[in-house]
Amino acid sequence: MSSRPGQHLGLFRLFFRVAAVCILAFGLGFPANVGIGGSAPAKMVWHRGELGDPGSLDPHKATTLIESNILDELFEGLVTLDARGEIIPGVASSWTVDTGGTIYDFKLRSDAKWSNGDKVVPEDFVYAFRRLMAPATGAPYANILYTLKNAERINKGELPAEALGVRAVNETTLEIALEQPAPYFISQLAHMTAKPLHRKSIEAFGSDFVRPAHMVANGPFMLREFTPNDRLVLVKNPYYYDSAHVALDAEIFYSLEDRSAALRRFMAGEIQSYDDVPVEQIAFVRAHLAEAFEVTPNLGSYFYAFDTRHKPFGDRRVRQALSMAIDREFLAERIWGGTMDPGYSFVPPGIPSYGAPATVASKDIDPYQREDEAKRLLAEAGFGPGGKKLEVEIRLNNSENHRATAVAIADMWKALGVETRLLATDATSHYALLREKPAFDIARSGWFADYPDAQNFLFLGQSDNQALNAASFKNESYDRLMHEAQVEDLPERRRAILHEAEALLLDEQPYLVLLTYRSRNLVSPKLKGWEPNVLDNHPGRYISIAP
Amino acid sequence: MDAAAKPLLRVRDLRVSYGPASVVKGVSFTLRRGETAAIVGESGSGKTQTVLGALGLLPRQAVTTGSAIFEDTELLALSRRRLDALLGRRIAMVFQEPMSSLDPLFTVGAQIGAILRLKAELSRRAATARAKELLDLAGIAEPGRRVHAYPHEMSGGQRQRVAIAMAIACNPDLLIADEPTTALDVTVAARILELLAKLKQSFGMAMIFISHDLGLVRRIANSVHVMREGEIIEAGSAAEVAANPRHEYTRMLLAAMPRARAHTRTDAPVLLRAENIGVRFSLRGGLLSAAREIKAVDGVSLCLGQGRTLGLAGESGSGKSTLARALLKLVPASGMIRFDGRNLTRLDRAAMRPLRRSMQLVFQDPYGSLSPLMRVDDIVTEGLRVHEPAMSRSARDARAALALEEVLLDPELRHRFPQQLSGGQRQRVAIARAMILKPRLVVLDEPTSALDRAVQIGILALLEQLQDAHGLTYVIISHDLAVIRAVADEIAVMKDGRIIEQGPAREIVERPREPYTRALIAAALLAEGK
Amino acid sequence: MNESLPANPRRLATASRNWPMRASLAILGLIALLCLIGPLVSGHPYDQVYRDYVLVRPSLFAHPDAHETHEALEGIARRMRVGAETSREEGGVLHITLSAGRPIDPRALRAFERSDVFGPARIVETSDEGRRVSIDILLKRMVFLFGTDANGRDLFTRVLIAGRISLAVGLLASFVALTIGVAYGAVAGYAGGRIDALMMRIVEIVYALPFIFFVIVLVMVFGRHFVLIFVTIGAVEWLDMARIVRGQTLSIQQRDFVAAAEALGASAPAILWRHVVPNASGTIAAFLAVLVPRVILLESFVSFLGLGVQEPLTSWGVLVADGARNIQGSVHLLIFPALFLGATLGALQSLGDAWQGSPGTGRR
Amino acid sequence: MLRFFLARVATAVPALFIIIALAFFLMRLAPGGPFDTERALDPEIAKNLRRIYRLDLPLMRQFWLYLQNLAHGDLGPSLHWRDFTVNELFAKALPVSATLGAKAMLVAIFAGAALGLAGAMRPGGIGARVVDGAAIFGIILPVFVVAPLLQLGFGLTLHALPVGGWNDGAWQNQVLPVTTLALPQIAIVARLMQAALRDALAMPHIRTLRAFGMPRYHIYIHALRAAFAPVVSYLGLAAANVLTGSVVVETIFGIPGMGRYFVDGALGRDYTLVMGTVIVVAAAVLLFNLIVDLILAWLDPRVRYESRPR
Repeated sequence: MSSRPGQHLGLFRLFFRVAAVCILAFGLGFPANVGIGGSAPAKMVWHRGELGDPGSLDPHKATTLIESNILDELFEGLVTLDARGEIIPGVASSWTVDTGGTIYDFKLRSDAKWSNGDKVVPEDFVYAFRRLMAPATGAPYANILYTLKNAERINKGELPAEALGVRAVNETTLEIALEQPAPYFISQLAHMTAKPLHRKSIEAFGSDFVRPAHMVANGPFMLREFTPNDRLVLVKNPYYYDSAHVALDAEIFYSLEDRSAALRRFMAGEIQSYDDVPVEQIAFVRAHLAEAFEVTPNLGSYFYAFDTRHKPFGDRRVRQALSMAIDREFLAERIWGGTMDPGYSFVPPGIPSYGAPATVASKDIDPYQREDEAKRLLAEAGFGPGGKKLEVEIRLNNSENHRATAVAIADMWKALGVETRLLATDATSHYALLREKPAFDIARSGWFADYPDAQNFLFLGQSDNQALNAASFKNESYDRLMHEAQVEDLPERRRAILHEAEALLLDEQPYLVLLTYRSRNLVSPKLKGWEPNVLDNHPGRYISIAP
Repeated sequence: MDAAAKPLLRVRDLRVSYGPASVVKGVSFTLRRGETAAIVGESGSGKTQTVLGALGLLPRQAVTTGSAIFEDTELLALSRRRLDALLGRRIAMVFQEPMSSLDPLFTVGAQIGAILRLKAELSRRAATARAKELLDLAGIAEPGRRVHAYPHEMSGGQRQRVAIAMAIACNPDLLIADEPTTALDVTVAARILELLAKLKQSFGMAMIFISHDLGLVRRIANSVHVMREGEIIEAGSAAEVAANPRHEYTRMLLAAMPRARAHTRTDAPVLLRAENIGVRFSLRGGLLSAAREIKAVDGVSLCLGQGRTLGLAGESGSGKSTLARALLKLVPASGMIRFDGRNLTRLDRAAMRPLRRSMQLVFQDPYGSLSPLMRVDDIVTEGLRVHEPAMSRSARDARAALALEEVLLDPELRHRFPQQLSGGQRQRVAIARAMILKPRLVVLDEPTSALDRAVQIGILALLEQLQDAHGLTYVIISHDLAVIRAVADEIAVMKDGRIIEQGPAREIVERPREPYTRALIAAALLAEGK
Repeated sequence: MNESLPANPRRLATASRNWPMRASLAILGLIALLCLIGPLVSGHPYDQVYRDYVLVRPSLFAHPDAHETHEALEGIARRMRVGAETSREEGGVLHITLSAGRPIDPRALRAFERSDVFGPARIVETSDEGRRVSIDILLKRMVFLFGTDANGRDLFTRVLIAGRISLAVGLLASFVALTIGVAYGAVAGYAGGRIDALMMRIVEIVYALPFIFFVIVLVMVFGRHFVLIFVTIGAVEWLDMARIVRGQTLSIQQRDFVAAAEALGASAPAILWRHVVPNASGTIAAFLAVLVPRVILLESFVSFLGLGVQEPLTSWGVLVADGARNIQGSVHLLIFPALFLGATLGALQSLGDAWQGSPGTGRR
Repeated sequence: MLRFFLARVATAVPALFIIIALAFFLMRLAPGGPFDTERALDPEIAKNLRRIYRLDLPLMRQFWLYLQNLAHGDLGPSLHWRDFTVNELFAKALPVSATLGAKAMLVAIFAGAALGLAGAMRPGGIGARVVDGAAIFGIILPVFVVAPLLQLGFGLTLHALPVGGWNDGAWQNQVLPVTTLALPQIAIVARLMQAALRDALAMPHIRTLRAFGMPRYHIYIHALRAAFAPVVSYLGLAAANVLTGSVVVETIFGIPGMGRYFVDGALGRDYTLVMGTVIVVAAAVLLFNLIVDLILAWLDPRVRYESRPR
């Protein structure tokens, strides 16, 4: 380390040597460009951009829509969805229900196979459902299938998993017993929690069974590679019973968090679809990418929850007044660029078993009359000229669109003399707020259907729904109606009861319905077989790519 | 004309200017082979600018005109490349600051070797061998080992020797020495001067010697050129100029220190007594390296009567300044200190505060001891703020004016910043700051070292006058025995943290016992030309 | 003793170097003035939503143009459920005939007042039993110099309001950093020894703590009030300041005037306050000129993460981050805030440079 | 030298411990938990989940357990990427980030040093002005503006390079992210280099070299060596700056690096993931500073004799 005479030249040389080595390393550090998809020499590949990554590929640990979409590709339940999002038979070729509506018998297809060639047997479902309910699994969405007999008590550790109302009658028949009749049960079976699992691989690899090397799937695709934040590669499952009709050789999911960057990648042709469009750029997209822009109604509601436990929002008149003053068309058209529908009902339109939902009473009144009425209601409640000034704080999770919506609403409420503050927090803090429910004024929220049934929306107003009733709404007649609907097995009667419940909910306005979601997709015209649908689910099974 | 008579360097009407400001205003001189020419002047007189200008070494902004002919070559007309070929080989320089004129990042061997390889075109191996020889010639012990040392591992004197070794590496015809000894201790300076004289002789070089010290240069120079404000005001042979200075400025440069005055009182009551004072500095070690300890002051005892002056002599690093600060309890020290009968040993900072006004300190560097951001009146009255916080602003102002008058400064100066004052004025301000509290003991740490001789004399006179007026007791610290001899009643000589000799001033000066003391005295006399 | 350069040329060199300093100061002053006064005279409140003017392009001309008038009229007619039949414009007044299958309630005309395009409507003539109404209506005139944002708010006003916030964050966060840093650094440097070592160790540890983490967590924990944002940023940025001040303190402490003050009996805080801090002020100021732009950029980074100031307030960071997302669609959303941000940062930067180069403040 | 090195390493360990503790408890101060997602969980199920992930234990106990696992090199399971442990995630992400960061730094050092050298050679000349101008531009443009601009320019307009993605690190995919990351650093390094070189060229020992008529390149070698110290000192800081930039770059270019874990982990309350990133980054910063110190010590012999530089 000590210098010797003549070191300066040495230093000079050293400098260049370091430079040379660095440049060399720089060059070598860039491996040769291997084709997209790594080692798989795939011919027809669907490059799908998604807003996020799956947190887990274990159907019992998954929670998000993206996870659900991927799991639908990997696993097939008793029923499955077609390209339009409608329920079709999956592993079960047919089923029967007993007269009480609580015992279902499913006949499994004989050609259903796992990706290692094993047959899919009823026992696979029994195993999966028991695992779902076992407390040790910690399945976050186990409660979706609390419809199964004894499920809730098993999940809470009060009964052993074997007590679950699911059993294999024989090699091809699965019997499922329900706690009580549930008209929506079949649609629940399309949910990701109702997938079969390959017992042997789980027992061999434990929680590692989700790794590409270990995973045994029974869906149209199987897992080849997963690098978080990078890509997830699915390849065609040769053992899938319908594989002859699966055109794609592979699907690659890219997690693209930055919507604008994703749009640029789509425009560059690096991805063929993306499941979101930055709202501020809708106009640009409509102008330049009209043929690739798909907007479809979605089973989702966008609403604000009032804290009904406290003044002044415990007062129905205040809630109604605030609701009346909102120009939902402006929100939908201008703020959301027409990618949302004005929301006048709590249950979004598009649920076949429910028909057209009820709507807010003030929907058809002229705007100026609504405004007068709102002022009158507020005055009655003691606010406005001569009374107190109504001050409102909207809590929202951070995103430009939520922010813009709240800003516009604040401006609309200004006309009523209401002063509005916004408080945006990071998403986790916001969801923690909705869960813990400290005293607040108004909190942004929303709901997407787990399964296409009105009950899956209306239960948000049930007072016993601790987790999800963000408004803390408590209304005995509403609870009674919901209970009646639960046990009613005549579809017509049930629909009428639910309609009555929704009308009550819309009159009470614990939730200020603003918008109905529509899904925004960028879909390359080359992508064939992509059908818009309310669930925004697009199975690769039906997709092919034009050259 | 024979070679010896032919001028080696002829400078004619050399002018250097920076924009409108001219710093050298038509300097002319001639240097013959083997001769030494001295350029003398105070700082800022343009001596260095003259030489650097002639060699094209000034920064870009500088405009140099006139003529500088080296042998037959006009230096000012040379291209950079041809000039570079001349520099280092035929003309070499030694600079003032041995600390910074060597590159701290390279070994001295590497630096000498580079010159040998690039200038004398020696091979790497030959250069290393020659570097060792040169270090040996320059009087560095163990050159074989020292060749691998970094500059910071060497003392100031050694570094200057390295710089000299670099300068003589190519056997130049002309050596320019720019204040080569100013930054060094007197004893070291004397040896460097000897070395230069010896090398000049054996290499047959001509030399330009730049210095502010006329007393010093007349010993070694053939001719002397006195510079002031960019002009040569007096020139002639060294002996002539020294013996018959024509210009008043030259006379001032030559002025000698006043002789010691005879203090008669020896029975004065004791004001300060220190016993077995020790100061240690520990160099903090890392986690794994043990802390090292340096004894800066080691078992010093002294005793000083009221109204008397103690001179502390010694070279830099001998611990005099540390001792002074220890006496004032500004650094933690072991041992016992009594001031005016009070034992200070156990007093803490707060308890010391009231005593502070009786004991004051004046520093060497008038540039560093005055806060550059405060006006003179704020500086002078700082002690009043501490000790008489109730005093009104106008009363303070009046006191500041008085204090400045007492140190013979125009009271109007109190509204200025230190940068606007000359060195001597600044030192007077520093003295005023100490005096405003009417102290009884004043420690003067090299109060005159940074000043020109004439100013030194004025300051010493002022100190004496103040002492007589207020019955002050002084501890005066200097490396220059001439200064100490001029004012001290008693002298203590310090070396390596210890007092090696102590006694009445006259006795020490006239009959020094220690060889070290003798060397100090010799150096002081050399400067005075005795 | 020989200074290689006499005093004069040095001053000369700085005089010629002074113009960037002056230009920077002028730019900063202009921007600050605009931000202070602009929102008051722009004619648009910063949080006013013009529903009819969403994402309007920047222009010097007044709105509405014919197309916008038509669009707005259509919209109102649709909402009133009437047909707007003929219309002609005359000196900023529009003549419209409304017709419907039922009598038109005059109250419905309020819709015109509510819009951002029209002023109050006056009924000229009612015919056909109230099913046909002719009205005169005044057109409003608005100028959106920089266009409007996705909410239909005037970008000019918002850029200036954002400037207030950004400059405030820059100055206040730097002030927080300055206060903590100077106090911490000066105390550490002056105390020396073990205390200094310990204090500097703490700085080193906080240094290694990734500051994004720090900022995110602090913003999450303390909410997003804009005061808290600059406190948070200041709390992160004081480290460099502490180091620099400590270094300065160490070297200033060596200087004799500090020892002189000690000899005079001045107390430690007095010495720090009267001698150490003022003499370090040049370096501190030079660093501050670097720190302020850094803080503004940091705020914009926090905004990129979506943790910036709350609506309806905004900052340049928020606007630039939004604009960068919109770069393809509405480039004006990026250009104007970026211009202001860039000019400010650039001016501060060159101010810092000029400062560092001038005598007596930075290096000597 | 060895002692110096060991001393630095020895002091880094407690520093790292304090950072871990600080991060651990700070993170728990943030409202919400890892299971607060869009769809609120059933309270019973949430409780069950907390038990499974041991989040129901007293905080001190959790910390102790975490430290125990850490001692075995186990950073724990990720709470968001529930199929992976943090170690597994980092095994893939760290090389990506390190590659990007290292390349950006190299580009910054060489391009910055070259620009700085050009600027310092002729102060006031065109080179210096270009450096000044470019540097200011590089510093004031936020990364999240540069990145979309590059995507638009090189990806969409010129079709020369991919707009995003990592593609197993193919060089085409690295060019834009590396450029984006390096730009501000180039600017800073160039300015530092220029200033340091100017200072170095004004030092007395350089004047000595001039006075000896040494060739220009020789003078520059001496000046460069002196000027490297401030540039090298900055590199420790630059490592942290590059990390900040990489958060943005990875998000916009869709690159599977550490930066996104950092932000996503913190925002999603993925405690183990955040702790992992903090530890890795803190260790990297400490390591980098150590390397910088070693380089400084190597560059400047005076430092070697002091136990603590700076």
